[in-house]
Amino acid sequence: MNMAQELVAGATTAPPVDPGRRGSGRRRRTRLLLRSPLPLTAAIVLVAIMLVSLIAPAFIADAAQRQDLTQRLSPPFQLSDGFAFVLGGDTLGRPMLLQLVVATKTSLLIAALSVGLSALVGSAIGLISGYTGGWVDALIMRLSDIIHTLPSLLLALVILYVLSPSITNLIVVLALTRLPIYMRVARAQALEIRERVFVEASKALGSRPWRIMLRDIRPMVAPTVLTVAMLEVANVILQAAGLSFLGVGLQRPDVDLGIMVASGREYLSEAWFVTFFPGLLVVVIALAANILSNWLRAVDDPGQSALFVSRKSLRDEEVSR
Amino acid sequence: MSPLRDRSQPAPGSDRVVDAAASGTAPLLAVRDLAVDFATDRGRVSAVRGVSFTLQAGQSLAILGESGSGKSVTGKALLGLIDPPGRVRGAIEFEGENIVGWDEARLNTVRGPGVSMVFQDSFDSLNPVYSVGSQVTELLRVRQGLDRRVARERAVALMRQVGIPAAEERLKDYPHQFSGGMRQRMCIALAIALRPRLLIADEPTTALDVTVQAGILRLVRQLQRETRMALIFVTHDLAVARLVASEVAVMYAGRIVERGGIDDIYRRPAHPYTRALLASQPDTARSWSDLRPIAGSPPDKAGIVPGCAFHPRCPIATDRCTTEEPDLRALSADRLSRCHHAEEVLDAAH
Amino acid sequence: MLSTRRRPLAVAAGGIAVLLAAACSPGGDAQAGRTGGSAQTLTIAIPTDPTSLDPCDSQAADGVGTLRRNVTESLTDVDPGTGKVVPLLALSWRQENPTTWTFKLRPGVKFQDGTAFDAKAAAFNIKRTMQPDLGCLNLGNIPDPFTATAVDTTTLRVVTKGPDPILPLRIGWVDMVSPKTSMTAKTSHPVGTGPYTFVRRTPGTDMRFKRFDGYWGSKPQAREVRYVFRSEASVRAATAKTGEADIAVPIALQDATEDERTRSYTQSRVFFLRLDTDKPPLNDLRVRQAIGYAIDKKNIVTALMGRTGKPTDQMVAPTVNGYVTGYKGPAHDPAKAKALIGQAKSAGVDTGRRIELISRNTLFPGSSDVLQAIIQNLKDVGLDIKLTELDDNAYKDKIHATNSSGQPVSMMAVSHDNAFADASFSFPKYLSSSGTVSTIRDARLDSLLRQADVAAGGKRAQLYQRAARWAYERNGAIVPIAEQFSLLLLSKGVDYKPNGLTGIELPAAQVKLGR
Amino acid sequence: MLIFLSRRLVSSVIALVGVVVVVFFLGRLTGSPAHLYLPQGASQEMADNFNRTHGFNDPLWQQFIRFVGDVAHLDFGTSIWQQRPALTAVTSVFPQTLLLAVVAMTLSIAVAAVLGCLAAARRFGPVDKLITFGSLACASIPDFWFALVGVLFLAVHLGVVPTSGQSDLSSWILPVATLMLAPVGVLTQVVRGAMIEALGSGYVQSARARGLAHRRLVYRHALRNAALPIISVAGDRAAGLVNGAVIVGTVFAWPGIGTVMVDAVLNRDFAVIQAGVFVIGLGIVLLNVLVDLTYAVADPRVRVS
Repeated sequence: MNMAQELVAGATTAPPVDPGRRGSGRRRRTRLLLRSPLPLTAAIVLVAIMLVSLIAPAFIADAAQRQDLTQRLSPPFQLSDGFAFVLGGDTLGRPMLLQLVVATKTSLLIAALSVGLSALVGSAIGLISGYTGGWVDALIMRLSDIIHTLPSLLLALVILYVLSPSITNLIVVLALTRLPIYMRVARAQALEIRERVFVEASKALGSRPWRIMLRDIRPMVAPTVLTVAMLEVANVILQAAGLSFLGVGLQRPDVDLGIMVASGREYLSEAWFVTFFPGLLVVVIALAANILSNWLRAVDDPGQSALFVSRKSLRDEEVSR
Repeated sequence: MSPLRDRSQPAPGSDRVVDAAASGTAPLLAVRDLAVDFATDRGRVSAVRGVSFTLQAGQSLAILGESGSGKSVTGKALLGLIDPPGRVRGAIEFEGENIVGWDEARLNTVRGPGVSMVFQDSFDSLNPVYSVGSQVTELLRVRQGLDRRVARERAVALMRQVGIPAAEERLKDYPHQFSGGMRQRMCIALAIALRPRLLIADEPTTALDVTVQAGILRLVRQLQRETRMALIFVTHDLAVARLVASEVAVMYAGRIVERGGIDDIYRRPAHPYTRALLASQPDTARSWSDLRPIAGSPPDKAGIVPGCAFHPRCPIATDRCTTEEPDLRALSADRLSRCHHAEEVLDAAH
Repeated sequence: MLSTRRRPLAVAAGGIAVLLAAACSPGGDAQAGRTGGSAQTLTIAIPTDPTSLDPCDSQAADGVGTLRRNVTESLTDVDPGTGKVVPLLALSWRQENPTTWTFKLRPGVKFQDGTAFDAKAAAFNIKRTMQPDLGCLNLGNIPDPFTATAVDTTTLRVVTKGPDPILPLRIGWVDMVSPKTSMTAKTSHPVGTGPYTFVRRTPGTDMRFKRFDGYWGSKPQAREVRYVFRSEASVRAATAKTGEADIAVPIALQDATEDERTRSYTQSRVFFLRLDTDKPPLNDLRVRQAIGYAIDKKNIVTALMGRTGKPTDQMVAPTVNGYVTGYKGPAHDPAKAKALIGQAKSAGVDTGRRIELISRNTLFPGSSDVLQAIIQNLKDVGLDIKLTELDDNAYKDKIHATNSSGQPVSMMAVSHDNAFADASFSFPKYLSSSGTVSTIRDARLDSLLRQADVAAGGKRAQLYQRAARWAYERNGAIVPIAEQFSLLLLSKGVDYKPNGLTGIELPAAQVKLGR
Repeated sequence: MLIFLSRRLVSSVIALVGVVVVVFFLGRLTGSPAHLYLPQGASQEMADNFNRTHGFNDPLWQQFIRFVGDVAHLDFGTSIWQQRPALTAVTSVFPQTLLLAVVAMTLSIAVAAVLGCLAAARRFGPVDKLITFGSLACASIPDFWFALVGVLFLAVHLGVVPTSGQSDLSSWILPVATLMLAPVGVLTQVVRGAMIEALGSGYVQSARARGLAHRRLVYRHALRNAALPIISVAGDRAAGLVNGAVIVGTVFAWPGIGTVMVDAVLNRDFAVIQAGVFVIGLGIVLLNVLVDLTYAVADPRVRVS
């Protein structure tokens, strides 16, 4: 991380969240969400996609994988072959709609797990780094530099060729390449909070460092990390798609949106829908996640990027200025 | 008072009495029924609810109030600095022209040579990425068309005028290289660079050490006398106001609650709020027992109480105060108070 | 916030306009690279940068020939029409005795660096290619190295270890480079006797040849040949559609045009599965046979491979002498497959064990879909198959790891070509106990192959066909799926008739540029 | 400032060497690429020979020591695939990537600056919402997909740009647009946020109180301050451009580090992978120094501290 980023980290990547207002903040957010049409739509879309993709695959997994070569590349928007084929059939005559549902589940799962993993590990390392300081900090930050310096796609490419592609490896690789983000955010927050009085007080009372970290600092860092993680979901889905494109993503018959877009691309001119629908779904999910996380940042940091906050929902802070 | 009422008609108790009192020469500034409100997610919130006053050239007025009383908003409104979602109604007549509703370009003819402003936070008021010298010369070159050399000389002169030592060398320095007091002097230099006829100072000393405060206040007063500009000094500190202003308007919940000569009010407040304000300030309290914070919390702008806005915190509030909003009444030729019990308060001060 | 105003909008709009203008204005050398070029340049879009530029690696041409017949030539060549060996740098040859051959070389041939091509140079090249330290890929087609000596400037004597009736064909895999080339290190700047001189390769971008004026034969039309590397299949096809390239080769089925600009050609290539034979459940013949019955070749190949595939029951194409005319393999019969598996199961074979189906990403366009369809068939008869697609390196490691005990039971998807149409380039590797990629250990087969290897003509073909029949009927480790055809796309006005050799050599001289 | 920079430079280079070491061991995990470079049916003798020539059969620690020794004088070994020094193989194409990246980033910043300022000036209005939505959409599109649709539409159907390869100016349009996708999306948001903050700041307010024109406030006072986060995010995004270069290289066969690295991975050309990682890493380290310097130029507070 360079000096410039350190200076603006608070402003651009890691909006400070006032930890004291978490409880009331959640209620306030809900209230604000109900008033902001775009983020609300994004939230509804995301929740709907999540629900469908979590519940439905239990019933349709077999039907989704069932090949029927007579339905190969059958065009979309025709109900004659049943509702499952409303979005057409893929290159092996599997129903696109059902494939999409199953793929979405995998994509979301991969995104959630890898984001969760990197957020957990990254922020833990960042916390330790920031709290401990000194040479440990320097070492860990250089480590972060190492990972950050390497273009994530190349790193993933090299690793996946070594490990051979599988869902687990994919999750681990995606988590690894996103690690530095959380390390930095958590570290920056920990550095700041460390200086606050109550940690000093804790220290004076003889608490062990890990206790301080766990009990005092972690709850304050968590909201920021969560906000960043939300933004990362979109990135990870996109990155997984990129890896599928380069041929090191999932292995069929496992299917995620990335591999659908990637393998359908060969039929772009012949059967546009094979790559279009999964591509569209990636865009919709990423966009919804982006809008929501953007909005979350806006709510937590109103002066900065109050984006979808309507004029009406401007906060009264502005009034007293 | 409901926001609805604010919108539909001029607020009651507007300060026309003062207009009458000042109607000799044409005033430099005449504010009539100034109301400022903001749209929020909890509906419209009124920050200023019908403020009227006039100011003669060379006169100095302190606007006194707690944070949230609307005093800063009033100051900004005078410069046309209220943006959406804020809304300004009423009239602000500067040298006979109502500037409310003017567009930016037209306002810019007044800003600077007409009205200028010094803000509370000197660090925030100076652009951190330009040297102070370039900020002064930019202003002089853009607004007065001076060439580089003349602008520079004039900048040095200005800096000397506001008491910055080694002005010539410091031209190249950046805001963060200045101490708080020096920075505020720079802000003042910028504010007076175009020789404004009215200077609005919005708590210019609040962020400063007490020792530095005095210097700034002396400077402001001295400049005001030398240049014969009018001064509106926004503050929450009556003692500070006394050093620079001859008149004072006390604001509470978006309205002027008391107005008069500063020494007069300092000695004999005619509103319970003013009295409480005086008692809460260490340097005006006569003994430890006098020094006490004002009970209760400042009014919530979103929900103004019926009757006198101050009544929930007022020690002498009566039933009448909870239902009927008092007008700003003239107690004497130069004394106004918005209290049903103004006379009692006044008498109690003796 | 400041109230809104026109000015920033105007400035912004102006900015966008400038950007667009900058992006759209044509450059100084506009159009220079647009078309494949004037009549002077032949541009061919191929998938990848050749792994090696040493002519002794030319067999690994990754499905498209570049150097052979353009930069380098060999002593002999094959007539793609008749499959007969024809003279190239050698004018004639004679078998002196079962292990000795004499080649009469073409006089007056010069390498592009000016060195004369003579018997010494030819001997140098044979020695170079046989050199184990060099690790030439073409050695894959020369199982038993032979030696050569120059008798005089135009006479070359070649001695083989054992009798090799197809030596004149086999020697075609020795591409002749200038004797100035290093004997111990592979070259990345090949110098041959062909009609084009290698100019340069820009890794990842393109490779250029220019016409060699000292060529012994007739001058080809194109003054320059440029190969551009387009790994994305649809983009590769698009280059020929837009005329940026004169030929895009190969192209995927879905990118083919309906007109005669799309041409198909065979590489005598067959797609088959190679099964493990040493691990359950594939160590049981019934299970292996069941796989043959389970796969609905006809349906899968027709639907997914279209004109690029034809169901086949044999592991070589009809052009190859080991092809058994009229042979019919197991027809699609899932019931029979289930029955066979049932028998195996009741005989104690663990038929439920998961079998890995190993393939590589670039096996052929759309291979992933075909394999998934095959897996579906196999699942339907009760086998548990998992697809693993590897990159070339890992795939090659796996295909060489035959019957290794540490590996899970697997079958490999193989796409095997035999452009020279002799079964000896296919069968020994895949069917004999000593075959480098063979999972079969069968003494009868070994002996048949050994006999065939030293036989010639009709006898050779007959022996190979017996071996093939034996392997298909008695062993079942090879499950043929489809004979493959490749497609290439010509740009408007370009003419080229692909043939059985296109996969390893695409002589620029055979391409007619209309412009 | 100089001490800070040099210390950062030194530690970054140490980190970089660490990266190369990690990549070294990672590469060795895949084993020898003998089968890739040797004929089908190569004898064990040939494989041993190959391994001996390329040093793959020495104990790992010996390979490593030799490797470290070579890297110490910037010798990354010879590319098995290209048969030339690995560092040359990388440095010969790196400028291409650099040029593409610089063009894409410059345009991204310009577009983002225009759009972001526009959105900030029209905060909450329909223009703002459109720009914000559009920029978020930009950041949500898979780049390879965009690239392929671009080829199909602009090159094949309309024929206004070539499908692939590097030729005249029009061949730059699609690769540059593909690379710009994500940075424009993110930077527009950053510019907008930074401009809103800057325009709402005290110094703009006080400059406005002195009657300076709106244009001057936006372009002289606010933009210069807003440039700080833009610079740092743009610097951060530059590393991501290499990812984009891989995609652009694959789809458009654009010459550069992307294709060379992918080919090197596919060909198990460890020397090139290591050299590539080193050069890319070094490039990013230098870029960070450049960002720091730019930051110092833009912000006097950094310069002094």
